Amino acid sequence: MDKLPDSIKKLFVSKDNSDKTLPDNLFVECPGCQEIVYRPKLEQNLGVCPLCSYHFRISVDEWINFITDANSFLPLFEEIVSVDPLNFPGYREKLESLYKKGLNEAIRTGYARLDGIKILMGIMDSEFIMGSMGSVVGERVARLFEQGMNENLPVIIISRSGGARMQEGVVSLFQMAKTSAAAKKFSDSCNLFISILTDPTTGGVSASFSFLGDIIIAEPNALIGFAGQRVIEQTIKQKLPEGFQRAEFLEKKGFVDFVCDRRKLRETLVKILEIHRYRR
Amino acid sequence: MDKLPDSIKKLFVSKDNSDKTLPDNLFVECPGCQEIVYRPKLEQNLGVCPLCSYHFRISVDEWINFITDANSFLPLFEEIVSVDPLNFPGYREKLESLYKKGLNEAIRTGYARLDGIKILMGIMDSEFIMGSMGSVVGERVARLFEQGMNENLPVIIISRSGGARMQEGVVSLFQMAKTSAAAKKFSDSCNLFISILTDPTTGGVSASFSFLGDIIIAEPNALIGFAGQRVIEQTIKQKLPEGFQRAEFLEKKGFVDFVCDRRKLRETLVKILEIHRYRR
Amino acid sequence: MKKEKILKQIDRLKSIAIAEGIDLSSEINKLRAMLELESDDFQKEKQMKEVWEIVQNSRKIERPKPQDFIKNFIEDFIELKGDRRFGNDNAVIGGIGYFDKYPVTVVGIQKGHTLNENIEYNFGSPHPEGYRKALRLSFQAEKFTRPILFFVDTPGAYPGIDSEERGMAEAIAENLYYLSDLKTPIISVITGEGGSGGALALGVSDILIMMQNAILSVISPEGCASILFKDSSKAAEASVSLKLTSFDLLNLGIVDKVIDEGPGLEVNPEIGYKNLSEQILTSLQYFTSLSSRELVEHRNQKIRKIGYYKDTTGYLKKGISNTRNFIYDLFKL
Amino acid sequence: MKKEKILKQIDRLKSIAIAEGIDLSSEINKLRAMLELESDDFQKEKQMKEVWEIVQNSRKIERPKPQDFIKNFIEDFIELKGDRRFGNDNAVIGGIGYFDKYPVTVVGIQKGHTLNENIEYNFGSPHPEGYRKALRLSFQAEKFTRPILFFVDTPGAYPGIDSEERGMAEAIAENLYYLSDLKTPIISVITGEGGSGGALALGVSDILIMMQNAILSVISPEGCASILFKDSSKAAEASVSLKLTSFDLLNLGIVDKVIDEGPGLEVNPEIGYKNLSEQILTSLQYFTSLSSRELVEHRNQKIRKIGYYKDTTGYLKKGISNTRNFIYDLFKL
Ligand SMILES: [Zn+2]
Ligand SMILES: [Zn+2]
Repeated sequence: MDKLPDSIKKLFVSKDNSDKTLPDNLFVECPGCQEIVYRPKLEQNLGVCPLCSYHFRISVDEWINFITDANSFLPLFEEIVSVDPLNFPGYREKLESLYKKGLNEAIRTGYARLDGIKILMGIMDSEFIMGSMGSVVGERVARLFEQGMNENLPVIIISRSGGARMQEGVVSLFQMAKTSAAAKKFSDSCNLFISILTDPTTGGVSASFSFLGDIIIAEPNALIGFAGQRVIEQTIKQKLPEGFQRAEFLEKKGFVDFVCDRRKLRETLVKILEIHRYRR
Repeated sequence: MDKLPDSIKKLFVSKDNSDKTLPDNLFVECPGCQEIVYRPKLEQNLGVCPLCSYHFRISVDEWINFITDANSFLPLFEEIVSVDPLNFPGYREKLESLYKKGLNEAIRTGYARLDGIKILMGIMDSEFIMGSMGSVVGERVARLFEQGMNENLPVIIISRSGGARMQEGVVSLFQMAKTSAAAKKFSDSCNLFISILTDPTTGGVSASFSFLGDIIIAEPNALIGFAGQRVIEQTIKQKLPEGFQRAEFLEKKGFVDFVCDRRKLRETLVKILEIHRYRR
Repeated sequence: MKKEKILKQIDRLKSIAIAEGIDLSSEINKLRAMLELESDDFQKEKQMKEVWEIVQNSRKIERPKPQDFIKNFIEDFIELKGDRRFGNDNAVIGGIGYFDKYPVTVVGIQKGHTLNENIEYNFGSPHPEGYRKALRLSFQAEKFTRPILFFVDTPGAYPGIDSEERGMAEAIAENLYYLSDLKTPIISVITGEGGSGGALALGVSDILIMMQNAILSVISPEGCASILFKDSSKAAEASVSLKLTSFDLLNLGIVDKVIDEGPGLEVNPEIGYKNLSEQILTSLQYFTSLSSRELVEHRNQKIRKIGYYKDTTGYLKKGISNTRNFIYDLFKL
Repeated sequence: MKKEKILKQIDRLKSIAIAEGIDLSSEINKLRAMLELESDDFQKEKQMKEVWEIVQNSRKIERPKPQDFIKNFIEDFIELKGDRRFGNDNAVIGGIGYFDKYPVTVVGIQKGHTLNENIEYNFGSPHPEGYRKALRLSFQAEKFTRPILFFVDTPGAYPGIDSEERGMAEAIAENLYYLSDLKTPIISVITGEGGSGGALALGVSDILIMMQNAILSVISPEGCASILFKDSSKAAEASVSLKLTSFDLLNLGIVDKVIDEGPGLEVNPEIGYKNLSEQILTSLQYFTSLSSRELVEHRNQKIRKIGYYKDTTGYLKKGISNTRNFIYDLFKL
């Protein structure tokens, strides 16, 4: 990188691009291998570095494009929007500015098709207050399960969240109970819930519906856990070991069914859906 | 001990009294504190050393006397006796000599009362081929559960066994499945199974009905586990840690509900039975 | 007091206006506006002090801990240990016994009254095996249709390497999942500190009771302050925003009953014990009278309806799927 | 051959008797008795060699292991890992896929073909988390009413400190307990070494199939010999007594089907694969046609009736409860 002329350097994102989503520049420096990657190539590759397989965080729209059949995504529950039940400092302003940016809450839910198979899908959006779960996320997830139960459709949720939404206080804490209870009822209808954990899935989301999948798939190197790393370090007063709370660590510890490369995810999901007889 | 005259020493059991049951001599050396204990006093104390609370192994009759209401034990299934399905070397002779001694298989089963509460009870007998489970033990335990299910009675089993009975080969192995399946059906009838683990409970008995109690109680210092200590030492080629596979170890590891002093066992069982509404 | 100074100033201006016959009304109105502002701050300050005192009280080492409630309420208590998977968590105590004449299963989080006790109980922070023990005993209670009492007082689930290794997230999630559908009455009492998911894992219930001076929060005030104000010493300020007191949560529809503590549990627990005991008894009488189907339906409806959001359906034309701009506009209304 | 020597001796005595006209019949009879004895020994020796060869074959590193059966039989196999409690056991492989047109859940015990593989798979000896993974996947199969295939080849559950710490006994017991009542078809195949409780934990099934040269034993022949003869080198002798071959177990009513391996799986697996595949297909067709109630009842009856004992009721007078002397007398009959 340092060898490049300044005029080209400007094209790259800065190293402290902390949210790690696909940047808009034409060239990208890969946090995995530090090599320079041509952005259209990266997109062709589903946001996975062609050199080292580093998985970039991708947006909700990219998830929809990469995973579902073209034009198959039909949004549901977008009419449910956030309010500010606690009158929490700055929350209302934050919501307004996010809506202004065209974002629609920390999860998008809807119908979709995978290789023709009809499913219900939820994709969390970490751009929306770190993908935190407030009343709207809780309500949408619960409705997604209920819809799945009523229509005998499988549910696939791609999680990416910092946890419960502080700004809604205990109301948001109880969304954990609400989504988990909905997952239980859905499960009792003998339908399939595939939970996909992406970078990062922590706190109240990991400790509720995300870990209640019949099948739990994690993206390579995704950070997954309950407590935040800084909190753990402050508590135990020591550095965390290499790879701690990463997808591969969780696979070894028995908490995810497998780690799946994003480029294989679609075909894997289709296979799983077929084995569960959802192709009709 | 060494200070005693030889004439008195003869009254004591030898140190290598390996089965550790209450000896017939008038004085006993306690393996726990190495002190000399007067036998009638030990019996009054339910086979527990009054000085150090060491729990001696006691016989089936002693268990019946110590635990159940006087004259309340009514044997069941004693008509079921062993055969030698594999024509296994020495098995037939061994059985004959044990029957000659007046023993009746490695478990005794029957009705009993505890403070008036009617129960079904099984007490394993380690004097009978190390309390091993062959077809007869399997059959009696299965029938005990079935009887409990049919009459809505609680089942209490005091385990003490080296495991499956080698001399009946795979037939004895499948008694594990038979007793576990019976425990499942019994449990589905919503009746209570209290499993009491005494020294030693290992192998095929620990890996079947013994660990399937609603409530699992262990006697202090009892050896409880799946694999034998010699086998483990040979496999891992190191000495086992102090207290390994002992009752307190299992309590710490989360596998028994509590360790109970034999002198408190009866009242504890009565309390548990009452909480489960078996006093009518 | 700034407020009193302003009041004096207003009085002074009034008397001048009367004495000298001049119109000082605009000056007086300015001062009145200042006064109002000052009063808000004053109220805020007062509220902050009150809330922060509740937070501190809820954590007091003298305050009765769940194990004390168990000792006081449960007759013939028999402790049952272990998760039958990995270990016995000393931070969680569970067992069976009688509440009044009802056989019950009880699970509490233990917190110490001394440093040694706190070390033994890990300061009331359970590991995953603690929650799995609670769930094991809950299933046992279900089998024998025995009501369950949860007593909760915890700063939260323990954030350690071992906790994560053994799946804290999964453990809490499973509790929420199975408790929502458990076919026996569940009564949950927040007795002191209700710390986030670690408290919620024992909070899924038919009736959620809070002691008057207990708190329940999505995040500790200190944690919130360090995120919100980048300054954990502003915890008192954060504690107001979080709406973590029993009365806040009653108003928000999350807590079903608040128990009058009288002088405060940490001062004299007797009144609090008595009031709670009566509430538990009434609840046991009511919930044991329901069929398991009614019970689970009631519990699910209770959980299902928690949440504050706006349903903008009325404003939307049918067939419009991308509602982003609508939503933004509506939000401003 | 001693036997032939005796035969020659008999012939010699016969010719002497005829030639010399003397009665040697008592000598000849003695020799005949010796011959008969010799023949028994000969047969025994032969049988021992055969059984011991089966034991050794069942363990051969070239013999297909459960993972090979899965590779051969299961289309679109997707591996699912972990027990969701403690870890993922490499000795146990599980997942979903198709057998013919049937979606199935498959669990096998992995054994290595090389030392490195064996180290990775812990020589096919599972830890408790391996059995808990198998049970987790079995519950999942039940939820989706998907038949289960178990492929078993293990020297036994791993006897280590960690295994005991995490409750090996409890883990095996729970498998036996829940599998007995699982409401979906279970087909279990012993492909190689069926080592004791560690094999049985995946052996509770609607049909227990054994490959012709597989073994299933309550204890390893070596372990048995060291107890029985205080000499583990006498394992060959012990292996006969244990009745551990597929045909012994078919005769004993424990195994439901024995699969012809043709030249032996370790030589050429194709015939064995083909025969097993047909048997599995037939079994799937049959068991998926049963209702879950019929299925569980059939499985329970199958397990329930295993056991050899004498019911002496007929000999007893009613009201006599202490049967000890009776039993002793009866046993001698
Ligand atoms: Zn790269
Ligand atoms: Zn002693």
